[in-house]
Amino acid sequence: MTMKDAIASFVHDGDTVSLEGFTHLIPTAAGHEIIRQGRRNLTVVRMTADIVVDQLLAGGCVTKLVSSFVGNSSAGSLGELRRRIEHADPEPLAFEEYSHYGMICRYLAGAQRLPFHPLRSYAGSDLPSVNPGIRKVTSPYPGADGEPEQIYVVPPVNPDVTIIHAQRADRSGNTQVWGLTGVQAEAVYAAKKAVVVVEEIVEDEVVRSDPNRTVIPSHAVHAVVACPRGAHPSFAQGYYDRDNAFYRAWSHISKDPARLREWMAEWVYGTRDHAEYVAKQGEEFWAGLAVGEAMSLPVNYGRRL
Amino acid sequence: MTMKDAIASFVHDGDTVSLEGFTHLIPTAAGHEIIRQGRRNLTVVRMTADIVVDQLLAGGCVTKLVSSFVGNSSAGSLGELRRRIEHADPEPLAFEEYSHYGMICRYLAGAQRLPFHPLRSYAGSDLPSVNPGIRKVTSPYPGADGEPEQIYVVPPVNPDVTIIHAQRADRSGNTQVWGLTGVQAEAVYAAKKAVVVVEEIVEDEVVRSDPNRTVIPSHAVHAVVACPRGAHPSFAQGYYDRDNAFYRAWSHISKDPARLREWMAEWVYGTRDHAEYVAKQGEEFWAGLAVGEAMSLPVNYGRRL
Amino acid sequence: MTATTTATSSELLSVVASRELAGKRTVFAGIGLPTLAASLAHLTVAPTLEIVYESGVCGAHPSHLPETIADAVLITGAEAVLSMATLFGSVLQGGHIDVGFLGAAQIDRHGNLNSSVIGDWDRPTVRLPGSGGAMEVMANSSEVFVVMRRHDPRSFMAELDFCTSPGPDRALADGITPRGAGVTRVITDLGILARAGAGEELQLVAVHPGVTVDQVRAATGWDLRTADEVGTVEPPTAAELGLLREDVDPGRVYLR
Amino acid sequence: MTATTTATSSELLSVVASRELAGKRTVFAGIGLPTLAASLAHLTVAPTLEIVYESGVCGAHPSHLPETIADAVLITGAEAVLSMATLFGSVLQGGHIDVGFLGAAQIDRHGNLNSSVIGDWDRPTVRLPGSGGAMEVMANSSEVFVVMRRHDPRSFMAELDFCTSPGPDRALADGITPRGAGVTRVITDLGILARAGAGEELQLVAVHPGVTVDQVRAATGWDLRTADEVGTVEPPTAAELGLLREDVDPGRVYLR
Repeated sequence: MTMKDAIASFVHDGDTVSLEGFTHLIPTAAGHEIIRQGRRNLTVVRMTADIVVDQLLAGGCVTKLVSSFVGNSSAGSLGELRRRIEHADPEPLAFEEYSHYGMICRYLAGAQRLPFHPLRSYAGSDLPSVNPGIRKVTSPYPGADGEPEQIYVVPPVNPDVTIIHAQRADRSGNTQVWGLTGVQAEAVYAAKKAVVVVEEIVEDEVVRSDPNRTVIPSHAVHAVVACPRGAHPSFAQGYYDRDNAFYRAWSHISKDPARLREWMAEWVYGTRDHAEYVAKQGEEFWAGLAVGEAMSLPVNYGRRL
Repeated sequence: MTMKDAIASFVHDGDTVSLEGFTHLIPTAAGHEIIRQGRRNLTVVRMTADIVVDQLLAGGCVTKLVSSFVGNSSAGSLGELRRRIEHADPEPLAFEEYSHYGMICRYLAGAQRLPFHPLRSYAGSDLPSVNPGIRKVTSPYPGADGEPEQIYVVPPVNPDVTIIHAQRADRSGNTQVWGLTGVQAEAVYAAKKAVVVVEEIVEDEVVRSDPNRTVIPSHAVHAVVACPRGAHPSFAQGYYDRDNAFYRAWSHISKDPARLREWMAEWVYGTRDHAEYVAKQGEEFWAGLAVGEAMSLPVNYGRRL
Repeated sequence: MTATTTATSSELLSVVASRELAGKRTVFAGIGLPTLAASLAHLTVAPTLEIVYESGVCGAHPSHLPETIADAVLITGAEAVLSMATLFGSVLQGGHIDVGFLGAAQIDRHGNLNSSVIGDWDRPTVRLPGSGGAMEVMANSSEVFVVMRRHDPRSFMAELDFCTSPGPDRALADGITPRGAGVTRVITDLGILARAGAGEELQLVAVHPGVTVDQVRAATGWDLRTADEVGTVEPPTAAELGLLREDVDPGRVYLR
Repeated sequence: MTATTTATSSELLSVVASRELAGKRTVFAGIGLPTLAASLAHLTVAPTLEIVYESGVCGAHPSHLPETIADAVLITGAEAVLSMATLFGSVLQGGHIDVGFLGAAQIDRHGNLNSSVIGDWDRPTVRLPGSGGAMEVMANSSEVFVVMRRHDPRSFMAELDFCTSPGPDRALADGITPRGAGVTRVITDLGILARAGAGEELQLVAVHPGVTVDQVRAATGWDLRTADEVGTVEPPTAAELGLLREDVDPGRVYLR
C-alpha cells in the first residue's frame, strides 16, 4: 500500500492516532503525509512528543496530545508546542500528561484489554492533580507491613490507529525490528488498526529465517507501507544514522513562526511524498548519514533430519 | 560455576524454587542435581509441572507445588504426582493451582514489584474457591456499560531462586534464547536469585553481535552453569530435538513406584553429574536427537563511519 | 463422491470441525484433532486461517507434522515466535482469536468445562492436568469449539465435578462480562451440539448418518434440547478425506 | 598531584559525581554529565558499574561517545537491548537500579523535583519537557543523584511550582511507601548537599575550595541546614582529569 492510501484509509478527522518509536524509528514520513492530507482534530498519543508532533501541531492537525515528554530530545524546545501550551497561540492544545511508564502501562492495558494497569509511581506527584485519569486502587493483599496497600493505576489507551516505522516486514505484515524496540509492539496491539511503515518489504524467507526477530505478527497489522528513510531525522539501526544537526536546527526553526511556516511549505507541503522529500535532500546529504556494517552472527534454528 | 556448586549455593531446604521453560529448554539437569543433593521441603513453582517435577517429587524434595498444568505433556500422566495428590502417598502434596496466564501474571507482578496483576480470566471458575490467592478488585474506571467493573487479580510470586536453561550466555550472564522463549525472563526478574544453565558459554563478541537476542541481561543473573544437553528429555532449538519416546515411557515408568525407584537409582542417584548421565545414554542415542542446520539470516546493526 | 464408509472416527471429527471454521481468521489450537481440522480448513473453507499455538508460535510452516504444540518443527520457518506474556496477554486476552479449540473430561449444558479433577478437588479420584491455558481460551476467544471423541453420560454431565473453564453464564453470575460467547460447537462421534452464547443451552443440531436423536439424548447426562429440525451431518467427501490423508497427515500420526 | 585550576565546571561536577558512585553496581543515567561521571567511575571507584539507559540498552560498549541515550553506537555491540516495558517494569520498577541520575529545573529541601512547568500547569510561563521517566527513576532507584550546573535560588526553591518527581516524604504523605530513599546527593557548582532518606532535609556537607557556607546558603531558596562539619571537596586529581579527558570524552563533546 502507498503511504498516501494508508493515511487516507486509516487516519480520519477526529481519530486518536498513536505514533510510536522511542528516538529510534520515529514514523516521520507518516506524520508528514497526515499533514499533507490535512487531517483535523486528531488526538495524538506519543510518549516522546518531539519534532514530528511539533510538525503535526504546526499543520493544524491536532487538538489533543497524550504524552509523557514534550521536548526536542536533548537538543532544545518545540516552538509550536510551547506556543500552543504557553499562549494558546494560535489555539489551545488539550494536554493529557503522564510519565513514561504511565504511558507504557496504558499501552500494556490497552493491548491486554485490561480495565487498568498498576504501577509504582505517581505517589506524591502533582501529576494526578492535573490528570484525573491517574487513580488509585487498594490491593486485596496486605502490604509488606501487613496493612492494606494502595497503588496508582492508569487506564488503557486504545488508539483508532497506531502507526510505527520498522526496518522490515514481509508482504503480509510480519514486522521485524532490531536495535531499540521501544513500545511499538504494545502500541500496535493496543490499537484498533495498525499501519507499519518499513525501510523495506522483504521476501517471506528472510522473515521466516528468524521468527524471534518478528516483534509484531501479521494478524495485528492492517497495512504495510514501504518508505525508505521514512524515519528521518531519527534513525534506523543498520540503515542510516540520526540527523543530529536537524534536531539542533529544529529548535531555531520552530521558535520563529514565520520560519516554521516556510519550512513546512518547503519540506512537507512542497513535496508530493516522502520519495520527493528524500530526493530533495540530495544524495550527498544521505551519504553523511550512512552507516557501515556490523552484522549479527547467525544462530541455528535447527532442521529435523 | 559447576552445577553442583550452583545448586549448593543457591538452593536451600525450604526454599521456593522456580524452574521454567515451556516444553522447550526445561532445566532437567538442575532438577536432577537438586535431587542428588537431597534438598527437602521445597516449594516448586512451575507452569507446566511435568517430568522434572515428577522426579523432584519422587526424590522427596517437594512439599508444595505451585502450577497451572500437572501432566506429562500430551503423553500421559505423572505417576508420582498423582499418587501424592490422589492418595497422599507417600505423603500429601500442598498444591496451589492457577491457570497458565495466572502464573504468567504472577511472574509479571513479581518481576515488576507489583502488589497484584489483573487478568480477564477466573470469572465463574471453581478455581478461586480452592485458591484464596485469586481475588477480585473493582476498577476505578467505569466499565463498558458505565457501571463499576470488577476484575480478578493474582498476587506476585518472588521465588528465592529461579533456574532456567538457555542456549547460550557469556561469562557474565548475558543470556540468549531463541525459539520458544516462554516465561523465562519474567521468572528470572521475579526471583531474588537466578541461575542460568546453558548449552554453551560463548565469547562476549558472540552475544554482543546481536544484543536483541539477549533475553536476560547479566544484572539479573547470579550464576551461569555450562551443562550441554541439560534440558533432555526436552529440547534445545538448534542443539538437539525432543525425546518424545522418553515422554511416552515416563507415564509407564512413573506409574509403577518400584520401576520409578529403579529409574531414579540408575539415572539420577547413579550418575555423579549430568555429564555422566549424558555419557551413559551413549553417542548413538544422542545422534538420534541430532538436528540439522537452519541458520538465521544476519541483520546489520550498523557501524559509525 | 462421498466416502463415509472409509472415514475413521478421527477423520470424521476432523472434517466436521474443519467445516465449522469457514471464513475464520485465527484459531487457537492444540495438537491432534484441532490441528488436523484447522489445517484441513486452511486448504478448503478458510484459506487465510492462521493457527496460533499456546507456546507462542504464529504462522508456523512445519516441515513435518508437529507432535506437540512446542515441536521444534513449528518454530523453524515460523513467521513469529512470541513470549508467553505477549501470547496470552496481547494476542489471546487482547481479543485476536476467533476460535479456540478446547478438550475436557466433562462438559455441561452451558458448555462449562472440567479438566481439573474427577471427584473432589481436595482429594480427587483422578487428578487431571488442570486448566493450562483453557480458562483463558474460554474467556477470551470469540467462540470455542469442543471436540469429544466419546459422547457418553460420564462426559456430558448435568453437574460438573469441578468447573475449570466457565462459559459466559457462570462468568456473568460472578459479576464479570467475558469477551467471548463460550462454547458454540461441540462435535462428537454422535453429532453436533450448538449454542449461540450467554443464556443459551447446548442443543442438538445434527446427527451423523445412522445416529438417532434418542441415541444422543441417552448418551447425554442432562435433558438435551434438540433443534426444531435436527439435520444430518454431511459425511466427509472424498476430496476432504483425500486432503486430510495425503496433505495434512500423510504419516497418519493422528489419523488413527 | 591536584590540578584544580585547570578543571572546568563540567569536569568538576563529573569528577565529584563519579566518586559518589564508589562500589555501586547499576546506574540509570542520561547523556551528558551523568554518563561522564559513570564512565569515569567505571575506570576508578566502581569497576563493575553498569550504565542502564532509559532507551533499553544494558552493557553498552560504544565505539564513539553517544550523543543521546538512544544513539546507534550504544546499541551496536551492547550486551542487551530490552523493550521499554521490560526496562521500566522489570529493571527499574523491579528494583535493579542502585543509583538514578536526574536533572530538574527546580528542587526543594526534601529533594522533590520539578521538570514540568514554570508557573501554573494550566497556562505555564515555560512548558518544560515533563517527567519522561524521571518519576519512575525517583520512585524505584535505591537512591538518586542530582547534578545542578547552577546553584541559585531560582532552582533551589522553598516551594516548587509543580512537583513532577516526588521524594519519599511526599509519597508517604500520599499513603504509599516507595522503594528508594529519593535524592541523597545534590552536586552543584558550589558544593554537595546530602540527605539519607525519608524524613530528612538536604543539608550542606561540603563546599568546593574557595566557596563559603554563607555563599551556598545565599544561593539556596530555603533556610539551608549545614552539617556539623562542612568539608571541602577534594579537587579533581590529575589522574581523574586525565582519564576524563583522554579516555572518557577525548572529543570534548560534553567537557565544554
